[in-house]
Amino acid sequence: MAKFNPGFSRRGLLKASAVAGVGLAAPTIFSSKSYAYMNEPKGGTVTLGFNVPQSGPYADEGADELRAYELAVEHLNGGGDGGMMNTFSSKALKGNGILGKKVEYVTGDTQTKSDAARASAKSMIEKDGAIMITGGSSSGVAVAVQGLCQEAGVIFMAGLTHSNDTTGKDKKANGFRHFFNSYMSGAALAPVLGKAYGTDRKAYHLTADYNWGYTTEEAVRSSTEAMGWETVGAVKTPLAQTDFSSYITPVLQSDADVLVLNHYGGNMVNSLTNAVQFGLRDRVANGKNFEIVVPLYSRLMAKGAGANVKGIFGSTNWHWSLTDEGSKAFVKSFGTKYGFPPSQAAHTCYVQALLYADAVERAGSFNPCAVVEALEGFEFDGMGNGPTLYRADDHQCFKDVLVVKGKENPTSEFDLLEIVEVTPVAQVTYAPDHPQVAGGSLGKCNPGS
Amino acid sequence: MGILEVKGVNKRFGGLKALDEVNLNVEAGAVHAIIGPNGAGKSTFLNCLVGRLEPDTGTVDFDGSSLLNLEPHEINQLGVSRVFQTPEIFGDLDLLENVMIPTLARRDGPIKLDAWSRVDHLVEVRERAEEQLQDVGLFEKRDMTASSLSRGDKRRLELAMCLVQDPKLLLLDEPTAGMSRADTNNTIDLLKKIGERGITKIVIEHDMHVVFSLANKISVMAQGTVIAEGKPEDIKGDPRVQEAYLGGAHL
Amino acid sequence: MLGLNSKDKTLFLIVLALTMFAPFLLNPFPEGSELAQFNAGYPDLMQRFVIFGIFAIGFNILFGLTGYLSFGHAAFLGVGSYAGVWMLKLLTMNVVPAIIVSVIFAGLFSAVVGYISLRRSGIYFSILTLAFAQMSFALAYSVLTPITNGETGLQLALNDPRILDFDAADGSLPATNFFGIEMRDGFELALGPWLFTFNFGYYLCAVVMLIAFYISIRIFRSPFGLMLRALKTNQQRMRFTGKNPKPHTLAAFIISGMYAGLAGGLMVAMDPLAGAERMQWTASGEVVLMTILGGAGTLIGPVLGAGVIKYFENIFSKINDNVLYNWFSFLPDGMQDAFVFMIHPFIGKGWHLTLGIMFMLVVIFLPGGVVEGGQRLKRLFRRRGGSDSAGGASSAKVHPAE
Amino acid sequence: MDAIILQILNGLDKGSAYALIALGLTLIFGTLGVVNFAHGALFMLGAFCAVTLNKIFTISYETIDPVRKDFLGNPLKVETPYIFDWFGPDVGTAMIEWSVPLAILFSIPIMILIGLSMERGLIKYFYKRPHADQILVTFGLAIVLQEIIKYFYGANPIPTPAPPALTGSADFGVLLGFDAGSIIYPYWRLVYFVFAAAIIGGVFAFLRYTTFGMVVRAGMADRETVGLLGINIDKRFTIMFALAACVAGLAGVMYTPINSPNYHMGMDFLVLSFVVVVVGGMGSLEGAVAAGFLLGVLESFASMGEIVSLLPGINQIIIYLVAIIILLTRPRGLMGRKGVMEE
Repeated sequence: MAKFNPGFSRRGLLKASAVAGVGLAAPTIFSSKSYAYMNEPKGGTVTLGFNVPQSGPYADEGADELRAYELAVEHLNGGGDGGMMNTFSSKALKGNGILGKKVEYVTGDTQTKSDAARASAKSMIEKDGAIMITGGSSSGVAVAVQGLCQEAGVIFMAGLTHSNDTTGKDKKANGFRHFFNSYMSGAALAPVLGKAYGTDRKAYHLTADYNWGYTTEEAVRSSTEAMGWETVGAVKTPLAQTDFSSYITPVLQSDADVLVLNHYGGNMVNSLTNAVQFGLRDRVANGKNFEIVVPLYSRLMAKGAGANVKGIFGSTNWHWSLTDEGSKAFVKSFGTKYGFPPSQAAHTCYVQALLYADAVERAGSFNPCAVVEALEGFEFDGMGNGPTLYRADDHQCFKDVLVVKGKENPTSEFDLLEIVEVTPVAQVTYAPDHPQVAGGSLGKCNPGS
Repeated sequence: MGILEVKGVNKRFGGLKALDEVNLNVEAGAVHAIIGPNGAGKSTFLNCLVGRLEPDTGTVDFDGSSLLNLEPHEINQLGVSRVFQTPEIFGDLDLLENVMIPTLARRDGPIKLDAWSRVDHLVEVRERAEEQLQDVGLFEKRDMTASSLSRGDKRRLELAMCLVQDPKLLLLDEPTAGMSRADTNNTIDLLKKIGERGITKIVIEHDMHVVFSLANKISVMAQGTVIAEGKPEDIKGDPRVQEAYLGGAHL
Repeated sequence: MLGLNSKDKTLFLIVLALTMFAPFLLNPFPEGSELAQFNAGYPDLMQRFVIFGIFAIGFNILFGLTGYLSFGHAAFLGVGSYAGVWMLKLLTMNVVPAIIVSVIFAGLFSAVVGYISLRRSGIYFSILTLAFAQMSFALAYSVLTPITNGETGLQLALNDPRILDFDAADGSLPATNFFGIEMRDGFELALGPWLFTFNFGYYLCAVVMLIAFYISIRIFRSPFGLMLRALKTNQQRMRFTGKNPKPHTLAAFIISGMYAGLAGGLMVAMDPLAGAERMQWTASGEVVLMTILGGAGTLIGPVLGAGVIKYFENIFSKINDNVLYNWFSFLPDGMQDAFVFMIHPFIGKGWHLTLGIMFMLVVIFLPGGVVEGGQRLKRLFRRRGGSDSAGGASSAKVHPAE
Repeated sequence: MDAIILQILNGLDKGSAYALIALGLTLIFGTLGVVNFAHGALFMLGAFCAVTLNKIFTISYETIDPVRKDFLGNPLKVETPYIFDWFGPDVGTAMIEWSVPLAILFSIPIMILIGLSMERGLIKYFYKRPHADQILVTFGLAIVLQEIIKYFYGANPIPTPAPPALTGSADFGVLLGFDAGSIIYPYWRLVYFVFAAAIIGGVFAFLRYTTFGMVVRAGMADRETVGLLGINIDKRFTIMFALAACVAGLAGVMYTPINSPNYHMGMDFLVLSFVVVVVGGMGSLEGAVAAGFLLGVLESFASMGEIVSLLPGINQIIIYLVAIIILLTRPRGLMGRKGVMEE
């Protein structure tokens, strides 16, 4: 466990004045208008807010995100082996904090609830003087916190959020997403599925009954239908569902030969387990082997489904078995510190922290509007996903997407997925006004006060 | 023409005929006792009067209006109050509050929701309640929690709660059940004192001492029907009554 | 004053002082000190304290007075929130219409739910209210997404009509305001190393809570309140006393539903987002726990209970190992690790564990909740004071069981 | 038709879990008069007995394989469970594969112990306390129990598959005269149903045909009178609590292959099982079982595509909707007794 110096700055200015002002009884009144921008750091430190799920079903994913953030802070402050800072194409970061200020952080629990996540983010902004909020493991939370950061005037670097809406109809000027999205999953998966299972397939969708589920179903449907698949059924399943048997059995009655599970987390583990229980893997329909597809894979969740993931296709943002220099550097420093390989959630969070720090260095200011400007249209490489663009129109990263498959013979409990194809970025890029992401507008960057 | 007229009331519970053509006429100002062996239907009959049960057939008229299909609180508002076999009081509240509630109920009617005035500003109501507590001899205990009272005091409290409403008809279901002889005598005295106010009363009672000290008319029930009715002296000598109720023993 | 008796007046003045000076009271530790972690005097949490205080005060009018245990009150808070956000979207960023409409909608919804649920009592009533709330939650999360925006929560958007506002469309959302005073605005006061934040939004909430608290005192002391307590202890007697319990319980249910709506309206006035999780059974359970924890049926208890739970949720969950290491940095390395290892399970992601343990401890040792704890302390001090004056020697013999 | 048969099977299967949990809850309500919000946590603890046994079987020693590499490029550490050495790899593998059924034996003493210590250490002090206090203390306990599990096992679901011999699925289609493959049902779910039926039957037989059971049933009906007869009812009630804990635990053990267990699975079932108990009627064991199966079957039907397209969202709310309708038409649920938990 890394140790840092004591002291949580509320606001740089106030900390400085507190240090200077000990013994001075004269009260000083600040109005919120007296800052150049929200939480401007004026002391020798800068505070980042890591808002991750620590309780509830995604707590383990949140814990992995937090590990990545701690690693990133260590690297930014010049500790450790530097990780991906060494492979990152931008060389603005020098390992002396951000703009010479030592990086400190505060953590909070999103509970994977929009309300709690916002409360936690607010406390980091109001109490701890966080200049940037990052993290999260669901799209609902990401959109809610992103909205808050826009209103409060701080930068939001989204964690794991896969819904199109985060950088679609709910995009905000102060918010940025490195993670890929539903559209990209669909676009990357369809050709691989076509190659593996043929273009004459009948698909049945089970979709989690909330926002992310809808966009994922839409993305996968439209890209698979475009190559000739037919969608014979699409049923929404309640979020709280734990036993999916009554949704799986109708699949047996349908003439479908592919089941697409638009589920994530616990839902995915349970629906996949149930689907395999009902013998769908051994089934032959329309003269073909019945197949199951999980559009968004997560290694942590795949572990929960055990042997059931074997041979099942899905997509993922990043995987530790990638062999580019950036990934290798990251896996090495994460693995050395914690003893196991990082998850895709850890990866995206680590990258987001570095990207933010880099943008501040390049802009020469913590001012959110300067950071937004530095990130918009930023092209970089060496972060594990190949050449990447932070598109200015919607603050979405465009990079290669991995199509993966559950491994038949895993060598360890981490070795569950194998990369089938690295889908090139061109294939998953879409126009900013594509119907699946249309609506909403970035608005104007808000520096607070 | 009595204040309470019950005609042809029947009540069945499944196959059991609990009340069989019960007729009863209670004169205004009378103290009317209903006696009978266990299972004779006395309590069922009382429950039919206060709206706890609905008779299957028959009429129950009180002071010129029918009590059928009325809710208990509506019957109470017509002027019928009831003392239960086991005292029904507001156990968590203090004695004064216990008596103020029926006072307020009589003053405000069944559903006035007064959320703005203050209970401790209702001087008239409180004085009325205190007076009534004095009448039953519980004034000194007015700040005690009702559930901490002895059984006899609980009965007095319940009586006070009924009397404070100035009922036209007071129903007493075994007012001395489970009491010591001294308590019983005290209760008899108390009931006699109330008698001076001229409230019509129906008393269900097992204790013949109580019945004959209080009642000026007696109805005898057996097997769900009234088998005899008359003045105490007449009832005492009625052989049918002795047969049905006392198993032949002489009173 | 205000038509309160002296005891209630004292209580009200205490609450008044507590809420008005909360920015000072909740920030007792100097900025930058290790203990500043425990400061709770920042706007969001202060707002939450009073808003959940209102919710719990209202819930207590139903549960504390009538004994009807509703497991669905979060639904009214949720309905109030949604109604409030819609007002902010459609009408104006002034919070007054939003709050009023929240209360009205929550009142109407609670009238419907109450009318049906109050046909049963005891646990049957509890399950009916739970069922209504869970249905509201499930539908708001999924099928009603066009109205509620489902999982994400209902948010403001740049292109909302806001027909009463003439804001310059400069690409940023206007802030919620009270006739021009922005809720997020405020000022800060630095006194030496101490820093205090005064937030307008908080003071609006605080004033509303004081009004709500005042109304609750009046209800407790009114004939209506007396009738509610009466029907809690004996409905049978109440009926045979000429009072109809139904309208009383229904009125109490609607009033507490409106309080929940008021809390929901204030929540969106402070932070214009309404999430469906607000209606989940765990949220309903939370207000039940707040009320019992503080002391059901007491005036101030629910407010205290709300404060305790929100404090745990927002302060304990933010203490991470890094903070612990800082606290124990004066110790030698081995002991530092040992201390951190021992405390680690109870803080940060373990804050639920601490909360659970606290529930158990309070209910085992303080059956009347936090209020009873306070009363015991008071008695203890009074006794100690008394015996001191009687003679120092004997005071040591005072047995706690006395 | 085959669709309906399948949904009935699904419903019975879901109903089995509901009924088992509700049965224990009702026993505790009925005998002890305690609202036990920690009952879901007992179900969860049962499931984690299975996980724990699996973990015990797979306690391993490490050997270094110089040829293969781990993810950091270091030599791979190969883990071999000790039981492989003790019993040979074949028996060892079989033990690990059969760890869920074996966990039944493992969990019974543990759940009884947990039940006894819970009742003696905590619950017995709450018999006379208001229901609100009982809710608060048992809810607090439930949080503590699940946080302890989370601390040791993490928040992610942990796969605990059924033995390979029972993982396949049976094809009833041909048997019943339908097309092959139209009615397929997993063996383990059938096992679960049979197991649940056996437990429910066992509990009922125990209560009906043993003196102990008769005393407890009498105590449920009228505690005071039984106490007056000089029978120490409290001791029997303690045993009943342990029994209820055991039933919940066994329900949890057997449930693990159906859905991978996680630390909050108890809370997921808690609310539903309360609804089941109340719909069944307070104080009625038969009612709890009947309501469990009824709600399970209705939930399955409501999730059929035809019905959802007719009434969108019905699958989300069916259980609560049915609960409301039943409670409004039958004041005390399906088979509730008068005066139990009504004030």
